[in-house]
Amino acid sequence: MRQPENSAVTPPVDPFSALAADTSARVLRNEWVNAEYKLIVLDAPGLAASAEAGQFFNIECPVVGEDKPFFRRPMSTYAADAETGQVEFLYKVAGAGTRGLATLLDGQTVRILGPLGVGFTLPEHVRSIVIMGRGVGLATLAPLAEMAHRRGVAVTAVMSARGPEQVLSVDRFEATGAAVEIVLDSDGTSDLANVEAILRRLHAQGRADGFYTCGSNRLMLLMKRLAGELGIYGEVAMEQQMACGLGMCFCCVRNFDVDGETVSKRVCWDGPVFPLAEATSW
Amino acid sequence: MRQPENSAVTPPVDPFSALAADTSARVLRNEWVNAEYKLIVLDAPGLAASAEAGQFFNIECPVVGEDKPFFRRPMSTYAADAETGQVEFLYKVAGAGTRGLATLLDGQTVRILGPLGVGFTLPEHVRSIVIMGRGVGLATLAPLAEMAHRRGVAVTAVMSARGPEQVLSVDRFEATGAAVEIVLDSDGTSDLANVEAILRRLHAQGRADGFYTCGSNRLMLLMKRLAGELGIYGEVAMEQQMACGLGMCFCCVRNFDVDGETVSKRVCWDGPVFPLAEATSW
Amino acid sequence: MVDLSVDLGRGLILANPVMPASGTFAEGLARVIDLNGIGALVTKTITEELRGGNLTPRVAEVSNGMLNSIGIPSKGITYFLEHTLPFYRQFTAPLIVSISAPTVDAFARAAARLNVPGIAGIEANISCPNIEEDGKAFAMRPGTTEQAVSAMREVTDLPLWAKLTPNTGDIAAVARAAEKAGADAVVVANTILAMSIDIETMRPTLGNVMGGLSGPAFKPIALRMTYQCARAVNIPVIGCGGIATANDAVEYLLAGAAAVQVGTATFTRPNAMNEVIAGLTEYCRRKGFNRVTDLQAALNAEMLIPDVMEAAQ
Amino acid sequence: MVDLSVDLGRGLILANPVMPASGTFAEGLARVIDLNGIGALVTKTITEELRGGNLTPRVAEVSNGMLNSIGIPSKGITYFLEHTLPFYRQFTAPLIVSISAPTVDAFARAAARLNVPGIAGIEANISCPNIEEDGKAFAMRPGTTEQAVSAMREVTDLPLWAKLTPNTGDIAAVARAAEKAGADAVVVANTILAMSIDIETMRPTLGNVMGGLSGPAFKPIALRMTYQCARAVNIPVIGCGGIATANDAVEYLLAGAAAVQVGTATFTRPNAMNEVIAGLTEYCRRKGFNRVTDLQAALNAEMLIPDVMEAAQ
Ligand SMILES: Cc1cc2nc3c(=O)[nH]c(=O)nc-3n(C[C@H](O)[C@H](O)[C@H](O)COP(=O)(O)OP(=O)(O)OC[C@H]3O[C@@H](n4cnc5c(N)ncnc54)[C@H](O)[C@@H]3O)c2cc1C
Ligand SMILES: Cc1cc2nc3c(=O)[nH]c(=O)nc-3n(C[C@H](O)[C@H](O)[C@H](O)COP(=O)(O)OP(=O)(O)OC[C@H]3O[C@@H](n4cnc5c(N)ncnc54)[C@H](O)[C@@H]3O)c2cc1C
Ligand SMILES: Cc1cc2nc3c(=O)[nH]c(=O)nc-3n(C[C@H](O)[C@H](O)[C@H](O)COP(=O)(O)O)c2cc1C
Ligand SMILES: Cc1cc2nc3c(=O)[nH]c(=O)nc-3n(C[C@H](O)[C@H](O)[C@H](O)COP(=O)(O)O)c2cc1C
Ligand code: FES
Ligand code: FES
Repeated sequence: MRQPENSAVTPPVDPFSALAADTSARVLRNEWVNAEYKLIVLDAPGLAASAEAGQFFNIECPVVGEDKPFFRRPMSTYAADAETGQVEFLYKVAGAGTRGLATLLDGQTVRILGPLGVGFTLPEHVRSIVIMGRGVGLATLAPLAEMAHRRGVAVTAVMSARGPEQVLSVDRFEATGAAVEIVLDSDGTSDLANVEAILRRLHAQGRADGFYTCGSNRLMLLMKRLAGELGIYGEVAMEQQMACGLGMCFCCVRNFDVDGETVSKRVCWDGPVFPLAEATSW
Repeated sequence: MRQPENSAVTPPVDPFSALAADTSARVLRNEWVNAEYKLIVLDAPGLAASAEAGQFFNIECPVVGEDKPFFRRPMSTYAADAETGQVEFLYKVAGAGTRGLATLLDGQTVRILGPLGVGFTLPEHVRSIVIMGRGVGLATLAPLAEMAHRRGVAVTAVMSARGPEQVLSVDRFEATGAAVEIVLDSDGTSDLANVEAILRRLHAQGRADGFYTCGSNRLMLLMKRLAGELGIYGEVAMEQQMACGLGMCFCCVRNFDVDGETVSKRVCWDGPVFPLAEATSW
Repeated sequence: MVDLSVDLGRGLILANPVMPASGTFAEGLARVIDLNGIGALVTKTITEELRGGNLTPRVAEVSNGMLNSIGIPSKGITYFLEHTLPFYRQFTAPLIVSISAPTVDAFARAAARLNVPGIAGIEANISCPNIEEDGKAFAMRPGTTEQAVSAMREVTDLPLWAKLTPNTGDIAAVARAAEKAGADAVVVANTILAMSIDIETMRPTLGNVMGGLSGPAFKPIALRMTYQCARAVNIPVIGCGGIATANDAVEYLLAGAAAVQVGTATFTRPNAMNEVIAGLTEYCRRKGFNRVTDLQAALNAEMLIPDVMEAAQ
Repeated sequence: MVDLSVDLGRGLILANPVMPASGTFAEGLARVIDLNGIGALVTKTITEELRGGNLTPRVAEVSNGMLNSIGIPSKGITYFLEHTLPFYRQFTAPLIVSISAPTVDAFARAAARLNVPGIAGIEANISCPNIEEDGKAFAMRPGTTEQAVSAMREVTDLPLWAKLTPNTGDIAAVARAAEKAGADAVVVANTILAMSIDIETMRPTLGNVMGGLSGPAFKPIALRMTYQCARAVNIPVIGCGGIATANDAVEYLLAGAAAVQVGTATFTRPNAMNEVIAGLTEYCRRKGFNRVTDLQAALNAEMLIPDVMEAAQ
């Protein structure tokens, strides 16, 4: 029954090996890429640098003046290179936490917990994918384009933004050989009807046997509808407020539609990448 | 009876004039004077610079890393010059607050509330005083020597310390023309019997019609006993933990002996300088 | 122009909803700020009899807050009327006198003595031990609250506020008891009992072992209690606990408070009350409220679900 | 060598006095730290039936702490025994399963189902609403506490802990009721009900309006309650609330706790429990304690005065 006796001082049977680490990372660069976004490059060797596309980190943001972030802030891996030991995040300076993050100077350290969560997958049958994102969602998707490239999967990136200044990481996508299509609010090309036409065209051209999206509820719903109609495999990277990032606190739940049933899942643990077919509006 | 009607929107009758201010002071210098003490020189014009000997300030110490002082920290005026607008504090780096204070760099600002409390007095009949202090108590007493000098009152300073390095502000005392006697633990001269002998000698020489002390309970008790025996007027500057510094919270009370009765007084409001005759051991 | 005035009942109208919390304010503040700018003045609690207060140390710092075990040192009501009251008569802001007593009768006796010019209202600090009930504070239970407030109500026509303790399992019930007994307002809340230990000396940091927590750390608890009380009673609720900025005060007003008290913040920023008043005006202007009283009904309640005591678990 | 082991009664001996607080720990932590170093493992509260949990947002930041209104999403005991328990069987640290139920009988039914290998003890989260008593939490009152604990005691020989709520006026009385009913230990305490409001959206920050405060801001309150309970009962008290560092844990042990739980701190520092364990050893060594249990009697009590509920005012 209960086993208090043997429960005390026995040493661990297997030596412990971690899958994620709370790394004290050193800032190499922390620069503005446009008026709202900064790119931070960290020296974070070990497990951190093994992060895969779609995985994220939970970042301890510094206390600065009246900004006293208590929780860590989740951020997608913008780049991780196991060889150089470098990890990068592209982030929008929004509230207390990201304002604090933005103050970090070269040489300072920051604790990053990760890699966390389930990243993107490229099933065998998928040979040519469409990656569609908006805003900071593009940061999450850039490593996917590189992963696809390494696996010989063709990529078309449909990048949505308010105006030309808000289109992030075109170069990252182009460097992988991805075909890039930019749609903007400023010239009306980002409207749903036009985007739908683009997606249907790509599908007709045989360039869309996978849909991947992040950063916009509207675009996600569009892709989900088309994926359903056209029988395309799809994945979406989700956001939700987080505390632990490790599946422990259950604060980051969202509802998913699993075979017609509404199921609550933890974005940090079951995701942040989910089957597009299961996603519901947020 | 009650007067709710007229209590609302009437403008103040007299224009308000403050007696103390919460000054945002600019750091001019913040330097180590020995291994434990720092001197901070502030640009703090206005009321702050009018502080008199024995008055103090309540200082907002910065939050630095794990050091998160919630209360302000009381510090005696080490110097205040209404003409230059400069205010100085000599402080021992001890706990969270003073460690924070010690990190302030030239050009940064710090809020100092003051001048606060009741300072030293030199009654008419007092023509020749003995100032005896130990440790940081000497910081509190230095401005008294200058005040005495301005009033033509002769000063003998008996300065007690562990060793020669801990004797603070000898130059300040000497610049006023005070006779300085140094007693040390390291050579045994600071022991009570010897100090008592010095005080009796000074009295016999007519150099002690006032006793002033700060910084040591032991020395205070000695002076109090001799003052009683020899009929000498005396004052002591006291310390006690403070929150408001303005007589509002009643945390800084000590017991005093007023005509044989034990009376509780607020150190920040009724003092920090008290008649030696009323002081009790702390 | 934003109208900051608030009506706290029985004819007591304040120019603005900001006042000091009892025990965190005294004559000394007049050396630093203009007291006429404040909505009302609230004295440290006084008692009929002379009292000494607790052992030192009486305060300690904790994470984003403080503990105090000042107790209620008091020179008695006679001294107050003769020596302290005249000082406050020079100010236009109405004076609220905080009183405390160890028995129901003593509360009534104390209240009766305050029917004098210059006193605009009474705040009954019923968060103090009731010696007739094992030393439990009056405000820990509805019954003893009702007794104490009723007894005072019988002897005074002054505005009468009951200051509640957070050290109770059901503060809304206590607020309802105070209302029923004739209180014109409830003040929510006094400090919550807490403790800290110096691990070097291995002693409690307070001479009294335990003491009351106040300051920002306490705010979410007192705000919750303010919200619960505002929904439970029809008299004004005066919110108190951890208010240091105008934003904090706005939270309380949105939670349903009619006015607020600023306590501990004045120790660390003597100008805190004035900053709160200025910031409130600015907030109302920015959000388009013409009257500060409009905030009381502005909480976006569309998804409010029934008030469950244990929402937390 | 400092002996960190603690005896929590009924044969349950932990290698060290540090464990996670329920709801702040799950399988995920094993990805980051070695769970075998921890004194015990405590699960998120489970219920017999399936439950969904509360609306989002479920957490909010406050000054030096957090609010949560997670609720108790649960896949049920059957799922737990089949899918979760096997995971924990790989660790040597004893597993404590936290359970909750809406009625006394349901508590007993749940407890009875845990007499299975791999479960070393039960923590009864009685800080949850009792649907037979107006939704008031069992642990708000001694009577309902005694009923729930007695019912569980009858059906299990496992170590049985009662986790108390701070949302009560007299936690020492509740702890005594738990002891009387046969609890082997009390855990002090669950989160305290609190609230915050987003002044821009003018909405409560939590979907559930109110939620529980935890983290450093809560520490002085939970420490006081731990001290009160430790003086009131003879069974071990497990301290919980705002522990983030070894120094915090030392405060609890000096206040009389036999062991401690680390909650919120693990969210911001996943290695917090290990740091607490290492720091405890170091503190004992520095202060000359051979056994961590010696801390329980080390509070310098020479000036301790009687325990007054309202020491604060
Ligand atoms: C898995 C994941 C990956 C993300 N990757 C990126 C990224 O690569 N770049 C980027 O700029 N942003 C990313 N975000 C969003 C980012 O976490 C928020 O912008 C950030 O938390 C805002 O914090 P703040 O202090 O600036 O804002 P505040 O408004 O002060 O935050 C208050 C609270 O709300 C939470 N919060 C606010 N906005 C969001 C949001 N959009 N998602 C989740 N929590 C939020 C904060 O974490 C905090 O708990 C990601 C979110 C998730 C969940
Ligand atoms: C009127 C007055 C004048 C003073 N003048 C000077 C001075 O000129 N130079 C100087 O170095 N020190 C002076 N002190 C003492 C100084 O206030 C303390 O050294 C300082 O508060 C310690 O703070 P800390 O954060 O370093 O220590 P901590 O130990 O972290 O302080 C913890 C708490 O205890 C209080 N405290 C600790 N020591 C003292 C003390 N000796 N007196 C009062 N409160 C204390 C702190 O203010 C704080 O509230 C004076 C004290 C008073 C009351
Ligand atoms: C030092 C101190 C003394 C206090 N004295 C009293 C008192 O005499 N009477 C009273 O009703 N409340 C007293 N209080 C409680 C405050 O009025 C207030 O209710 C509490 O501090 C919460 O508000 P705050 O967080 O803004 O300080 C005192 C609080 C402090 C910090
Ligand atoms: C997100 C979260 C979820 C919690 N869930 C539970 C729970 O399911 N059961 C329980 O008994 N306590 C629960 N608690 C309370 C904690 O176990 C603990 O009592 C409380 O958080 C105080 O400790 P801390 O300040 O160290 O977090 C939860 C706390 C948090 C923050
Ligand atoms: S953030 Fe804690 S469970 Fe997802
Ligand atoms: S420090 Fe507040 S009364 Fe002296």
